Amino acid sequence: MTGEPVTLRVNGAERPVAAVAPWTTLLTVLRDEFGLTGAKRGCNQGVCGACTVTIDGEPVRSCLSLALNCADRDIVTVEGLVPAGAPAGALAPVQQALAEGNAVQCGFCTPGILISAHALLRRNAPLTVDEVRAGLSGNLCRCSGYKKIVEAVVSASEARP
Amino acid sequence: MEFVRPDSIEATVAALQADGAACLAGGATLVAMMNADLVAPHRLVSLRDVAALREAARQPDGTVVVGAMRRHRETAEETDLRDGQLVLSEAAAQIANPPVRNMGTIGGSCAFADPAADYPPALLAADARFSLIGAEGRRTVPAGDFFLDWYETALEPGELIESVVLPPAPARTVGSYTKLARVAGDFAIASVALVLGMDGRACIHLAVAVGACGPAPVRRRDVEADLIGGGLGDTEIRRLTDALAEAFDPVDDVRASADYRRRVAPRMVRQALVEAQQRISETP
Amino acid sequence: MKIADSFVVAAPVERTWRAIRDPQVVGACLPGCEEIEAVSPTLYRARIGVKLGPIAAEFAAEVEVVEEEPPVRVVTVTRGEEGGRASNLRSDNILTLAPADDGGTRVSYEADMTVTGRLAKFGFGVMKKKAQSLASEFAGNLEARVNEAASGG
Amino acid sequence: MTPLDTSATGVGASLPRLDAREKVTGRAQYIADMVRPGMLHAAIHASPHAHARIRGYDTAEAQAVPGVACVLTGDDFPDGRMGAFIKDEPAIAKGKVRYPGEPVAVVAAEDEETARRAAALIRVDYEDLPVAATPEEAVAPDAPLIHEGLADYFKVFPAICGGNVASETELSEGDVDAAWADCDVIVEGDFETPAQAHLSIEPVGALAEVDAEGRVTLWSANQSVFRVQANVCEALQLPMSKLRCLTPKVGAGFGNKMEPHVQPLVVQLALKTGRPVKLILNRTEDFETVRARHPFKIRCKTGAKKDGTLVARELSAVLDCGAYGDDSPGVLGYSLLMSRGPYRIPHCRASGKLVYTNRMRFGAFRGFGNPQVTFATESQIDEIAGRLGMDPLDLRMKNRMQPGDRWFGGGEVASNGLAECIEKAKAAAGWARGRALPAPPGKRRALGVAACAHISGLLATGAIVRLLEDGSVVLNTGAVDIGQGSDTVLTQMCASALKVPADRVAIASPDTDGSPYNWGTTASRVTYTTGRSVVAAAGKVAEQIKRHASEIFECAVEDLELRDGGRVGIKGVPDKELSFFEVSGRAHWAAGGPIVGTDTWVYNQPSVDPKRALARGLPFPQIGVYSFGCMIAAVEIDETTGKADVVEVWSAMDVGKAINPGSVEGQIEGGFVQGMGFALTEEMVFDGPRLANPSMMDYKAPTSLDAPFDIHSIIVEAAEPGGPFGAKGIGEIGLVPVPAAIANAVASAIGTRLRRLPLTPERVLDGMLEDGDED
Repeated sequence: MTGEPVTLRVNGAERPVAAVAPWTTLLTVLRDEFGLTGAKRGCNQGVCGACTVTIDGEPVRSCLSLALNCADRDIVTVEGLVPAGAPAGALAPVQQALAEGNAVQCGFCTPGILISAHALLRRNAPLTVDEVRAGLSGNLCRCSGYKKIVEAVVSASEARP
Repeated sequence: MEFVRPDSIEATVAALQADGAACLAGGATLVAMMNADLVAPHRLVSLRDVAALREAARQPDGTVVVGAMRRHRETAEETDLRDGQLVLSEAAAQIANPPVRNMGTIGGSCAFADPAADYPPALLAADARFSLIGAEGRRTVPAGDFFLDWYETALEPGELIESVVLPPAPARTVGSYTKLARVAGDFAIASVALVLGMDGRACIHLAVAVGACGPAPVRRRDVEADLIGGGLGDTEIRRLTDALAEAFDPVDDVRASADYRRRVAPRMVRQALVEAQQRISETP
Repeated sequence: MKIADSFVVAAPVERTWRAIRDPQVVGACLPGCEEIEAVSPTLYRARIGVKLGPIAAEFAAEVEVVEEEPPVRVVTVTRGEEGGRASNLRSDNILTLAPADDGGTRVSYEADMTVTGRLAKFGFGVMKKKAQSLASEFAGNLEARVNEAASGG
Repeated sequence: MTPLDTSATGVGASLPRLDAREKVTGRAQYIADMVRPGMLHAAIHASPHAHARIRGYDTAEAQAVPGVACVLTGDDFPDGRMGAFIKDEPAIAKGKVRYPGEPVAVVAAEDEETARRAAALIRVDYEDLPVAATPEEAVAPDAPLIHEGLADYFKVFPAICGGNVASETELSEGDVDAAWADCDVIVEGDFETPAQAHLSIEPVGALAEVDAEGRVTLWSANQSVFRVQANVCEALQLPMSKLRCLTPKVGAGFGNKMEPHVQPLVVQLALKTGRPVKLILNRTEDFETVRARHPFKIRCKTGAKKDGTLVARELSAVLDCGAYGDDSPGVLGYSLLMSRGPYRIPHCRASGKLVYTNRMRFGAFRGFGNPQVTFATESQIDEIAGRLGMDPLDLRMKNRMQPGDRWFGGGEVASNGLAECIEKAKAAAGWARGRALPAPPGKRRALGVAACAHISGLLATGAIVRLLEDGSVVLNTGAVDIGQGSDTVLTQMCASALKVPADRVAIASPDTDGSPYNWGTTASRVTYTTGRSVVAAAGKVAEQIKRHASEIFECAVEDLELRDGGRVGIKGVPDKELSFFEVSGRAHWAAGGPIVGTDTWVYNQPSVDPKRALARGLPFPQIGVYSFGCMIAAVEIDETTGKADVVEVWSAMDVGKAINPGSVEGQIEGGFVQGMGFALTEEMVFDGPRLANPSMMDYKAPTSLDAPFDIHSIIVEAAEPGGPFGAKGIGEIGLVPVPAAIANAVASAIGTRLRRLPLTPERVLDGMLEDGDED
């Protein structure tokens, strides 16, 4: 890869890349350089939402974020939803809610959904169905019809201490 | 392709003077077009570190200056906007979806000037101005003169949108933005932005702009001016919608036919004006 | 996509025909045409630049006259290729000339255009508007040119 | 490890997906996530033309790009042809191109960017041919011939074809022409449905690797490793023994990944380069070169007596096949077979034509032609009810197929839960309150209903159940879980059949080397057909376990029973029991040999009884068992714009037995929203032969804000005698009645019958302003 070096902070770890071209997106670096393949390339146009990650706590499209523009930012992918130091195999509550709520079918949209849901859940109050529907409206799912996903996220928001 | 990340407006303007330079704002449009091989700028000038572009501020007279790098989510939640200025936050809240609203910026969206985008009609209805800065200095362009043609604006090469300036809206005006789209977050089939003020039954402020019905948002100030001071019943609304429809030049595209746009936009304007009057009458 | 329109120029059919069959006149009237050369009486090569907002493309185009009936009808095919970007353009054009009431000529055109590759992925509706506006710009230029020649000569 | 709630695991429990944990942690591997050592990346060069002869290629510039390993064109591929019904499709365009987007050349390079750049540099010399963009153009007298060799192509059924007509089918019962005279009311109309994109969020892709002996291993996004194997080998003229097909996780397939896409291309590249090659299509390529739901034009006529008794139906359909046959003859045949609906209509005739065009190929898509036909037929049931002043649900109830009635054509129907579906949907939706519902100002709301049926079945299946040394179990079926959850469901069945907890059963990933043949994950068939094999194979394991136990206990096999937790014991003697560990140990080390149960079968009940019906050109002689359903939708119309939204849905579906109720609901909910997209917003728009909206920006499927949250799944269980635990399929039927139910609700709200999908704001507004022909 031609370009300039950059260090990205992903899931709490500083990860250097020797050379990144200006047009290379964060999604490409996550997948091809770091092997973090949780974020998916569904459309490469910012529509489907399968590539959603958080940058500085806010869900964004990694396919529309240029890697060089992401230096010094906190990037979290689905692989980073479980806090570092948690026991092996631990799941974040929202991951558990989706898994147990039959809200995962083919699973291709799931990482993006989880990131958007995770950002919603950082708010304190329990979430309403309509808040979750609005909050997930940038993540297309072609399998589930959304109902079980919305239910799972609402239940995760109610279960929090 | 080269990538630069200046940290001041001056340095940004300097970086933009190169041939084939393009501003990278939120990336929501530019990177999508790069991914599709539609554009390949020679130099990407990232605006992320230019702090001055990210602010929004309300001045004592009620003018609100929105920095070009304000993201849609911030504009949707902007507490400095009041009365009729809220047309802008209503529009911002309806752009795309949450992750895209966390990325996309008002400057980026306006510079791209998609004819079906949400800001152009809202800014036109709010009588907003663009503050542009280039090698020659600053200039101000009213929104009505900024959006020129399909994807074309008054921005000159090497020029940057610094901010969007919303003048104070008269007290007790309401702003509203109504959008018809195939699904949530899609670009508009047609949209209506309006700012309305009523004194009893008399219309004291009227600005209606229609989006996605031509290369630029459509507004008929001449007819609006005629309607000021009078009532705003069926006949008056009809005068305005007829005049607007005359100025439409919509496309046939995958979202809808031009014919439908011509027919539905006046109905949406009527409905929006009726609802806005109701809102005013219900506000103590 | 199909576009069609007509316009009137203040010159008789014969003179209008000559203008239309003169590659230099056509080249000068065609928006974005950077150069045009006649390879043979029925084949021209041109470079045509097209811009739509931030998107710019340059096509190496060939215009082939496939059928003509002087001075009333000419059928051409334009094929354009954007070097190395895998975008192609094809337009089947029919131009007809007919005497207009005031001694002028009514020029009618129909074009069936196809754009493929990267440019085809962008704004289908707006592309058609752009094609229409280029066509009417061309018509305006031709009209001005022929009228100018008519009044001058 | 955070435990998932797996307290209940057997048949009837909503056990979480076996792969839920790897999917929520982002660890699940899909084709694009796979990497092999030394792997090359490929890109296609697609045809810009709809129909053109290929005169030559110039690949020099592409070959010269640093990092390019290989450029192949049609000249570098064998002459084989593939196709589910008509072998009409080469692996890559050869001699001519037949649709825009058809792969013409393919490049392998060190990275994807280089491959794409090089692919754009390939020059192809084309000679334009006349184009037939629509079925109307393609059957015109002077139409260009799309497949000159059609007559000589190998076909797997006696296709009636010629010119650009790929297949003609007709099915009839009774005397339709005479029956119209007995009708008091006749409705007749033309219906039209658009192409719908599958829009799996995962674009298609494949990865091939060659070993030192020249044998190829192929991973791909697919719905059947066996169909992939057959297609690739046909196209590339390879012995099937030279190709092993495997599957990673599949990011959903709704029919689009059943037949091949890029698999033959990567296999040929791998064979030529000797290196692993991966090719992932981008979204635009996926739109243009994979496949989509067929556009249908349907003429339909239905007649009834004054009392509502249905008498006759005539339906004719024209399907745009696109450039290649793919699954299309099957879609045509199946749609006609479903054209009577789940009713008693003594006189029926259905006929149809499948026409090649220069558009992208169309193929299987959830519902397989049934949603299109049901849109027409169920609209007409409502029209008849309107004309007779009858309640549309009463009319359906009156004419419904009764238990024991046969399907159109004479096929036997063993289980029929239709009446229960209708009654339950009616009660849940509060149908009795009237079809017009209270609505907010500026809106109208109404209910609409549609009933339907669908099959589950078709072709061959198998299962191998092995008891491991420690008494745990491995199940191997070869059925690809495309995200719908079949691995979980089959595991639950196996676990219940052997009375072990589900976590003691592992399910093997499909492998053409080691799995029994499975035609594919399609036709709502895995639960029913594969489940049946699983139960049978598990039964054989149980027999062997009992035989060992009978030898150890010296008792009769009949006196033994399986007990929960993987034990076998003597009936009525609680402490006389052995664990599977003890039994399997004996089998492995001492007597009898390791315990393996195997079952294979092929669905063989005839679809047509020649004594009752006349059939011509029907591609499926043996179709499957029938499921039934009834759906009611509450739709809201905006009076200003005409935009229609669904606000609530009640969907009652007869699944025989819900093996995993949570998964059944997932199929009903997901099928509903996909059907709602088809009904309201989704349309592949064509500019002549070219797709004008091949992007997610321009093609719109419902988001979480467009889909109603209140989707009520009502599970009806009319046990299928031959089904595993009584189960039949649920994969497709939930989508089938959706467009019809929504259209019926819209008609009720606006007073006008709309016969063309999607029901865009424009069409609804026009209908509302016209306020025309509906009662």
